[in-house]
Parts: sequence; C-alpha cells; structure tokens
Amino acid sequence: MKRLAIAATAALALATAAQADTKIGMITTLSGGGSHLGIDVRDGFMLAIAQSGRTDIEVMIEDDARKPDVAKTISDKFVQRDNVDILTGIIWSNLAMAVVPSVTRGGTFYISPNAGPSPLAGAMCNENYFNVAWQNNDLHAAMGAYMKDAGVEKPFILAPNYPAGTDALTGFKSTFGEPEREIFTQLGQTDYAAEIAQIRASGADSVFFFLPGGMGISFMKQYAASGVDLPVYGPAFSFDEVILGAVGDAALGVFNTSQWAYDLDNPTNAAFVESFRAEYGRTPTLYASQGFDTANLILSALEVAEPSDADAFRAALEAANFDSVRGDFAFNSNHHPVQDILVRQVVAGDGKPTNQLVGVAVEDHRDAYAAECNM
Amino acid sequence: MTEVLRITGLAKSFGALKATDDVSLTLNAGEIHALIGPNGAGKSTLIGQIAGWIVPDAGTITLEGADITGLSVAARAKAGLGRTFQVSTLAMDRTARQNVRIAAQARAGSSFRFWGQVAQDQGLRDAVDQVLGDVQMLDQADTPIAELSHGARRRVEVACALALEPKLLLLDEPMAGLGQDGTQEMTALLARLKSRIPILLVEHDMDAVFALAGRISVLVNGAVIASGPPDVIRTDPAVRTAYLGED
Amino acid sequence: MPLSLIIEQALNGLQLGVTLFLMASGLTLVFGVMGLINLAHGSLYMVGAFVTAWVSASVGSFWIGLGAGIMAAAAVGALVEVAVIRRLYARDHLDQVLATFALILIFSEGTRWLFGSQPLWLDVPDLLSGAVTLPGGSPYPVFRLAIIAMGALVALGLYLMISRTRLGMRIRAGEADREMIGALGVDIATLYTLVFALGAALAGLAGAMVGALQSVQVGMGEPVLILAFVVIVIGGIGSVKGALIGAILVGVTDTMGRILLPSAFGLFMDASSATAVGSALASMLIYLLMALVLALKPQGLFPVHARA
Amino acid sequence: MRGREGWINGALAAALLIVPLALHLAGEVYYVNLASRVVIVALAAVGLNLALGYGGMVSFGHAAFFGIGGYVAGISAHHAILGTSFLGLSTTTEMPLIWLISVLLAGVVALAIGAISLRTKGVYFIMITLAFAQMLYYFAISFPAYGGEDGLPIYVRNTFPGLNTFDPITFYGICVVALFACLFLTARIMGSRFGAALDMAHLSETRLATAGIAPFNIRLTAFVISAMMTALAGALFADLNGFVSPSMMSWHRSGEIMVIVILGGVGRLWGPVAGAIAFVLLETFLGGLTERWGLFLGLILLGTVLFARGGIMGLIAGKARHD
Repeated sequence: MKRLAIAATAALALATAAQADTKIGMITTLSGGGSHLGIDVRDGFMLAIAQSGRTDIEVMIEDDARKPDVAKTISDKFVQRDNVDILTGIIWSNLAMAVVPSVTRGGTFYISPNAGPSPLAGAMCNENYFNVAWQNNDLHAAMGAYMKDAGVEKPFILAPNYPAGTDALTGFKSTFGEPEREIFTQLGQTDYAAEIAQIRASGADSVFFFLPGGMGISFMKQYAASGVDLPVYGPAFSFDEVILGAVGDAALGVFNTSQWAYDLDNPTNAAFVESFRAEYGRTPTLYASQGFDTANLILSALEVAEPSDADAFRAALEAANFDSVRGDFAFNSNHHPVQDILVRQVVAGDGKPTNQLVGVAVEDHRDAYAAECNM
Repeated sequence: MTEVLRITGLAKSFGALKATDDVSLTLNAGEIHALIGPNGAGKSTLIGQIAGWIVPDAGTITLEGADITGLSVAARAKAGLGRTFQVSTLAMDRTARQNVRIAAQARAGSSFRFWGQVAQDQGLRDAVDQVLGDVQMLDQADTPIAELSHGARRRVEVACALALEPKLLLLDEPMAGLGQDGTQEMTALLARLKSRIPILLVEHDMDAVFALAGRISVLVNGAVIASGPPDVIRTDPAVRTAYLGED
Repeated sequence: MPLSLIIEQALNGLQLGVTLFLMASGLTLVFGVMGLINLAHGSLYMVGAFVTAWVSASVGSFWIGLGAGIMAAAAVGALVEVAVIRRLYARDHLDQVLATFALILIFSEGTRWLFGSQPLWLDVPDLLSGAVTLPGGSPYPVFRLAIIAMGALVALGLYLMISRTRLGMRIRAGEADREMIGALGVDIATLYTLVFALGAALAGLAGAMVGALQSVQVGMGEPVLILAFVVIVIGGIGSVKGALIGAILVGVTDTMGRILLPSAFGLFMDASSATAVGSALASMLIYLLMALVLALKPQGLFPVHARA
Repeated sequence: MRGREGWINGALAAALLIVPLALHLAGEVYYVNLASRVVIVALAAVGLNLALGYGGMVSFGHAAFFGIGGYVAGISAHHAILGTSFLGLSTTTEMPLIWLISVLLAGVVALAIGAISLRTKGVYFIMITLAFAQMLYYFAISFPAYGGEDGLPIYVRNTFPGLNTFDPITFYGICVVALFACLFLTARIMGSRFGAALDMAHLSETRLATAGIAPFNIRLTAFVISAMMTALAGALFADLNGFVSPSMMSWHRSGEIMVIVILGGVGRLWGPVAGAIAFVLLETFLGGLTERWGLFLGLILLGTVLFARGGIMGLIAGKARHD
C-alpha cells in the first residue's frame, strides 16, 4: 500500500513536470525583517494548492529580501524567462509599486495577497491586477468608523512617516474626522518613550496606531510599561498571532480591525484553520488566510478558463467564485475586495495572548479609490 | 649677497615648552647654512614651521622678500621651497621616476589636467631625467623605491626637491643612516648643488656640516645661541658648553 | 510645554543615550585598542537579545536569561575574534569594513536559521516592572530608570577598570603603542581577545536590556549600530569619555528633535504637513549634528592621538 | 596595460560585447536585462573605484549619488508623464539630458559632502560619508512628493534620440557604451597629470604637498568625478528597473558597491567589471537556490577578504602593475 502511494507520488511528480500548464510565480519576503508575513502567505497559498490536488500547476517561489530591485529582477525572470501566467506573493507596498505596474501592463496577471497601495486601487489600476487582501486604507478606515460608533472622542493617532503611514492616518481620518492629535514617527524607530510621554500629556482619551512589524512590538511593550492606560486601537497588522507572541501580555485588551479572524464562524474557515494547524503546527495569521484565499481564487478561475485566454480568465477572476475563509467575498469595480471588516480584541490565551472576534466594524466595506479607477 | 630666506622672531610653544624661542635666521644665495643642535633642541619644530606643517605663534618667514608665513605647505613648495625629510615620504610601490615626476609636473603647471598622458609628455620626461642625472640615479630611474638602497632613496628625495626648481633647499638630516660611502656621495652632491641653490641644512654629521657649511647656527632649547662661520662656531665657548658637552 | 513633560523627555533622551553608550563603548574600546572598525558589533547586540529572550522563556527567569545573553555575546565575540577578527588587525579599514559587513550577513542568516524568522518574546522582569512618579507628577517606567542606572554603572566600571586595573593599564598601553606592550611581554593576542569579548559583552548587555523594551528580531542591531557609529565619531573614536558624552548628546538631540521640530513647524504650517516635515527633519537631525561636529572638529569632540 | 591583466581585460570586454548579443539572438530577454544590470552595477562601482581604489577614499556613502541619478531620471519621467513641471521647469524624457542633469547634480552634492568629509581621515571619513548618505536616505523616505518609501515608478522608459530604448538589447548597448566610456575616461584620467597626483595623494600625501600640489583639492575633484559616474549608473538603473526608491540610497547599497569594487580588485581598471559580474550572478543564482543566500554570500565575501586580497583580478592576474 505504502509502495503504491510512493509510486503514485512519483508518477504525479513526473506528470507535473511534463504538464504544468499553469505557471505561477511567487515573489515574497522570506528573509530579512518581516519575513514571517511572506512565510505565512506562502504557506497558506501552498496549502490551498496542495488541497486542490491539481498537478498541472507549477508554483515557483523566490525570496525578495524586502528589496524593491530584487523583487523587480525576480519578476523579470518569471515573466521574461519562465513565461509565468500569474504572479503573486508581494508583501510590501513599495515592492508592489516597483513590480506590479510594468507586469500588468505587459499582460501578466498579478493577484496581490497583501499589499494594496492606493495608486493601484485608483489612478493606476489595471485590468490584470487583482487584490485579494485589502486596499491599504481599509483596516484603518474601518477602525475610524468603529471608534466613532464606540463613542471615542479624542484619539491620539500615530504612524511612521512613510506612504503607508500617511495613508493609514488619512484612512482613519476619512471615517473618524479630526483626532485630538496626530504624529509621525520615524520608519524603523525602536524607542517610543518620547511619543508615549506626548500621549500622556495630550489629554487624549484613546490611542490609534499603525506601526507594522517590529515597530509595533516595541511600541506596545513600552506603552504597557509606561503606566499610561488609555485604550488602544489599531489595524490587525500589529496583532497577528506571531507578533502577539513577541508582545506578550502587554497587548491584552487592544481592539484591532481585520478582514478575517481565525475564530470566524464559517465552515471554510474552520477547515482552513484546522488543516493549517495540522500542516504547520501553528495558528494561521491573517497573512496565511490571504495566501489561502489568493490560491483558491486562482484555482476557481482555472476551473473556468485558461490564463492564455486572458479575457475569459479575467472574467472568471472577477466572478470570485470561491469559498473565502472570510465568508462573503466579491470584487469591487477596481478589483479590490468588497468585504466585512471585523473587530477583534486581544485576550489571554493558551500561554500567549490571542485574538477574539468581538464584532463587525463595517459591513461590505469598499475602498475610497474605486472612483478614480478607469479600466 | 642676495638674501633668499629670512626668518624673523619665530616662536612656537607647546604648553609650557618653548619649542622655538624667538629664532631669526637668513639664508643667502650660493651658501649652505647649517642648523645644528642636540636632540630635542627644536630643529624639527623649526623646520616644520618653515615648510608650513606647523603654524608659528609669532614671527615671519619671507622667501625672496615675499611673506610666506601664512601659506600652506603646497603653496610654499610652489613658491620655491624644496625640502627633504628625515624619514622617507616616497611612495614605495612607485618608481623613482614616478616619484620625481610629481614634483616635475607641479613645476610644469597645473595638475588639473585630465586628458594628456604623463607617460608620453616629453617635456616632463626631460625634466625628470635632468634631476635624476643630477643625483646620479638615471640608471635606476624605473626601479620601485622599495627595491632601492637607503642611500639611493635619499638621493631620489633630493631629486624630488630639485625637480621643483626651488629657490632654496631645506634638507632634514640627509646623511642620517647613510654609510661612509653614502655620506661622501651626499656631501659631494650638496657641494655641487650649493652654487645653484642655497641650502638650509639640518644635520647631525659634524664632519659633513663643517665641510659644507658657510655658516652654522646652533639651536639649543629652541633658541639660536650662536651663529657664524665654522671656525667661529668651532671655538665658541657657549657652543662647546651647551652643545659639544665640554666645559 | 509643562515642566514635568520636559523632565520626562530629558530622561527619555538620557535613557536612549545610555543605551547607545553601551553599544558605543564596546565599539570605541575595540577601535582604541586594536584599531579595528567592527560593523558586526550590532550582530553581537542581536545575539545578546536572542539568547536572553530564549533562555528567559525556557527557564522563566529574566535574570538568568540576562546572564546567559551577556555570556553568549562574550563567547561569540571571543570566537569571532579568534576565527576572523584577529586576521584583520594588520589590514586597512577597507578590509575591516568589508569582512565585518560579511559577518553581518552571516550572523543575520545564521540567527534566522537557529531561531526562526518570527520575533521572540522578552518582557521586563517583575522586579523592574511598573512605574514611579517623577517630580512634577508624571509616572516613569522603573525599567527605563534601571537602564540609566545600568549605563552609569558601566561607565563607572569602565572608568575604574581603565584607570585602576592591570587590564586597564594594558589597554591604555595598547592605545599608546601596540609594539610597546608586545615588548613588555604582555600576551597581546589574549589581551585583544579579552577586549573584544568585553566589547561584545557590553553589546550583549545592551541588546538584552533593550530587547525587553523592543522587538527581539533579526536585523535589530543595524539601526542601533549606525547610531553607535555616529556616537563614537562625534565623541572621538577610541575615547570612552567621548562615547559617553556623544551618546547622551545624540540621545537627547534625537528625542528632543522628535518632539520639538513638529511643534516648531506647526507655528507656521498646518498641522498635518508640520508633523510630516518636522519628523522628516528630525530623522536627519543627528546626522546633521555629526556633520556639524566633524566640520568643526574633524577628530571628534575628544580626539584620541592621531591613529585614524 | 600589458601582460596577463591586459588579456583578462580584453576577455571581459569581449564577453560584455558578445555574450548579451548571443543571448539576444537566442531570444533570452531576461538574460539580456540581467546583463544590463551587471553593466550598470559595474558602472557604479567604476565610479567608486576612482575614489576608493585609486584615491584611497573609502566612501561608505556612494549609494547617495546612485540614488540622486536614479531620482533625476524618475522625477523627470514622473513630471513628463503627468505633464506637470518641476519648480516651474518642464522636464525631459531624453536620456542624454537626464544624464547631464544627474551628473551635474551629483557633482554639486558631492562637492558639498566632499568639502566637509575630506577634512577628516580614516574611519571618520568612512563614517561621515555614511552619515550624509543616511541623511539623504531618510529625506527620500519621508519626503512625500516623490513617493517616499514607495518610490516612484517610471511607466515609460526614457528615450534616446534615434534609438528604441524599450528594446532590451538596444538599452544594453546604451549601458555598455556608457560603461566603456567611463572605463576609458578612468584610464585616461589615471594616466594624466591629475591621475598621477591622485595616486600620490593616496600613497604619500606628504610627498604630494611637498611637491606643491594641495592634496585636498585633488581628492575633492576625484571624489566629485567619482560621484558623477556613480550617478550616471543610478540614472540608467532607474530606467532599467522602471522605478526608483529610497532603497537605492540605503547603506546596504553603499556596502554592495564597495563589495563589488573589492571583490573585483581595488584600484584595477576592470576590477569593478569582474566584481559586478561575480556579485550579480551570485546574488541572482544563490537567491534562486536558497533563502539562506545571505549566509553564503557572507561566507564568500569573508573568504575573499581574508584569503584573496587582490580580489578576482588579483587572483587571476597577479599583483597590479603601475607603469
């Protein structure tokens, strides 16, 4: 029996090499700062591909080391040498901006599992570009709406001084209105004592921050130790399961917005979380869920059309006829998601804190840039 | 007699130490003026000030009547001050010709020329050959300095100074470390040169000093305690006490 | 701005400065004694933080973790010195920069291999958690005060060691003349390994302390390394006193710039662009400070004899 | 240029001319572009080599000039495509003009940076050049008008009169001509009076000053020329990639350019070319083989510094000759 299985696998492998009618290139961040995002996207994506049982799909994965020019080189290699049909995988907006415009104009499909910079949703949108995750402003805008509904009056808001940071604060203000105070920190800053002192002195009634990766870890730890006890709100990026492990109890009680939660109650999600834990021995993050959805979107379109028939394949992607781990999922006119944005709270978990779904911030959220997009 | 170099009231202190104490000197055309003194007398500090490495606290230095006290090292060299060093400053990986050529090209105009190739510049080549001939180094012109003998390096240093076509030479212990033959060769070389270019000579080798110098100044504790022709200095009681250690 | 806030921010600046001093003192010591420029110093900081986090999590005690982190950094430092650094003393700065740049790549990837790519958890020990009330009424985290105290202790310890002990005498002799201590019969190779390990231990200490406040992740040493270089260049490379004063200068300038510049621009701009422009300028401020110091004093504030 | 090094240089030049052409004929667009990348990176390193290799100025901030060139190309294209103007000036998409502006702007910036930095020596110089580059880097990240950290895409590659720059092999041709021109210029400069003075400024500053040539002015001039060449590379790099971003100015980039110079052989005319070929191929193929490529790259670099001091050229062509 076992021998038979091995023989079958070998046959499949041979068949894969021979057939591989669909080539997917994944450019993602597997080394350097923030590589856990790329690893989760990859693992979620590959889990879906494996579960599909399809052997005619070849996924090529390369590490961009979070450098725009490396990402650009890899995309050239995938497109010009390997003739991939679909590209995906990029985590960071600045890398997406380096790669996506030229790729999609050249006729290759790009399905974004994470980054959603505003130009790609608006003026620079392209018929071959799809974003399965969110537009960069989405989670911030949703949090602004949620905080307004929750009766917060004077939030202190902060973000790093770079495009995604200014987008975050713009997104927040688009729904909340004017905050008590807003400040920009430096990108990569590690010490927030000065900012925390300003928060204390400001007379604000709450804090909203967008500080991705290590910056958020540093901020939360220092905030918790500072004795300031204003409630904290933020997007999910600073509260994924990996980061919560590094922040520890300092994050307890924080509210964060996400388009997905691992305890979201739908059968697709339950199956995903269970199989991800079984395969990789950890709880998936939102990035893993995005990778998983991205792969399933592609698989659903491949059921209907070949990427070589670009119009048919595009139509199949637009239909988004797949079971998303988020439940309802549809594309807006600019190929960005129309989806519910959820609110989670960090609670004590088994050994380390974890997220608990507490409600919906905005239903059927659409990003603000669709009107600028002429496809 | 034309005066080439005049130093007036030069002074330099390092903290409480008066390294140069109101020194005045002159150097005339056609002569060798030797500067002697025990170790620590302030010869190096004085030379440093003349060449421009050290800024004096007071005093002036004039070259052919022009005040050069405020000029940089390079500007003084351009003004006509050629010098050698106690410790060789030649580029060891380069040939004698390449080392001398730098001085020759500085003499021949601006170094901010980016196109013409020095190796094909016949004018420069002639100038370099000329001074290498003067110091009898033509046969080793294309040998890297690192492969030359100590004496040969000293002569290349002199050639570098000569290539500037200087108005005077400032030689800092040119005999140091040379054997007897080397010292004789160097002495002969300086004797040939002095009619062309006056020399301010700092030297420990008394035989050479008394053989070459027209005037000798004795520096002790930063101050000139005696100055005059060799015969006078030889018999000066103050010099004998302070310097030659006799009483 | 109320006085209490100014006191608090001054303390923050001091604390940042002290952290930088822990890094910079090791760098400057290694440069002063061995004439070596070590870009991989930030990697030793990372080693200290990772081992502290890992051991703390395993045995459940920050203090055991801290001890382990410092010792691991010192041990890794000694190992690297013997295997690689030793061959670089006689080389020019260019080779040193390149070889230690290569070490950064090796350390970063090696650490990721060992510990994985997710940040590790490390928290302030119970003993030092919580806050005290400053004069003026605002609370201030005990742990930050502890870092300041630790920095003061290290500064004092280094001062005593360099001025009072045999090792210090040898270090001073090494600064004065490397050949001389060889002639004195001091085992120069061992001395160098010791000094390098000491610098590594200080970096490890800094990494462990800061790791409790920040994110313990691969690459955490790089931003602080560049700041530490700014510090020692401002202070005068090789001077421990210069490192202390340079560190505090940089810490205070950076902290105050971050707070004051956006407000200052707010006086004549609308709030949003004032914060943007102000913080852009704030991020350049310490480099401007460094350029200014070097333009006026090319050897830094406390020049050590011409070695550089 | 005699002996074995001459043969190797000739072989490198021939390879740069023939290999991409063969790849082009074989239809391997990706590899033609990779060759352009090699050539551009080599050009940046040729620039640094003038300061670092020949002049002994260990600049750890040359990425700043690389970035300046890139941003000139990017900003020009940005305004041209939007039909807007830069401070009231209309911008161009003509490469020759972009290059001219890049080179002049980098020259002015290098003049300012050099005038301060060259007052210092040794480690201080290394660190102050790094600090200036970091300053520009942070400025580029936080200055929002040109994309900040996201950078600036160049949708349509800038143009060259009479040539189709979109064609990969044509663009490669432009790059390789620029590289050869700068190599020729470097050779010419190093053989000139200025080169002799720069060489002496490196080997014996005292000797140069004593000859009546102020070392500071020589160094500063060389630093400026060096920055200009690296800026030209930056402008080409932006057009190759179709975007510019602050990562062009990061200290890692400065380190990489330095690594290329040293890997190839410091102060050897064709050293940067050999170094760039080795570095880009290593980066590309190690990156394709393993996520841990940083580890192997580090080990290779360390091995080069410790055991192959003359770099690639030193290894295969022996000790440098200076006649």
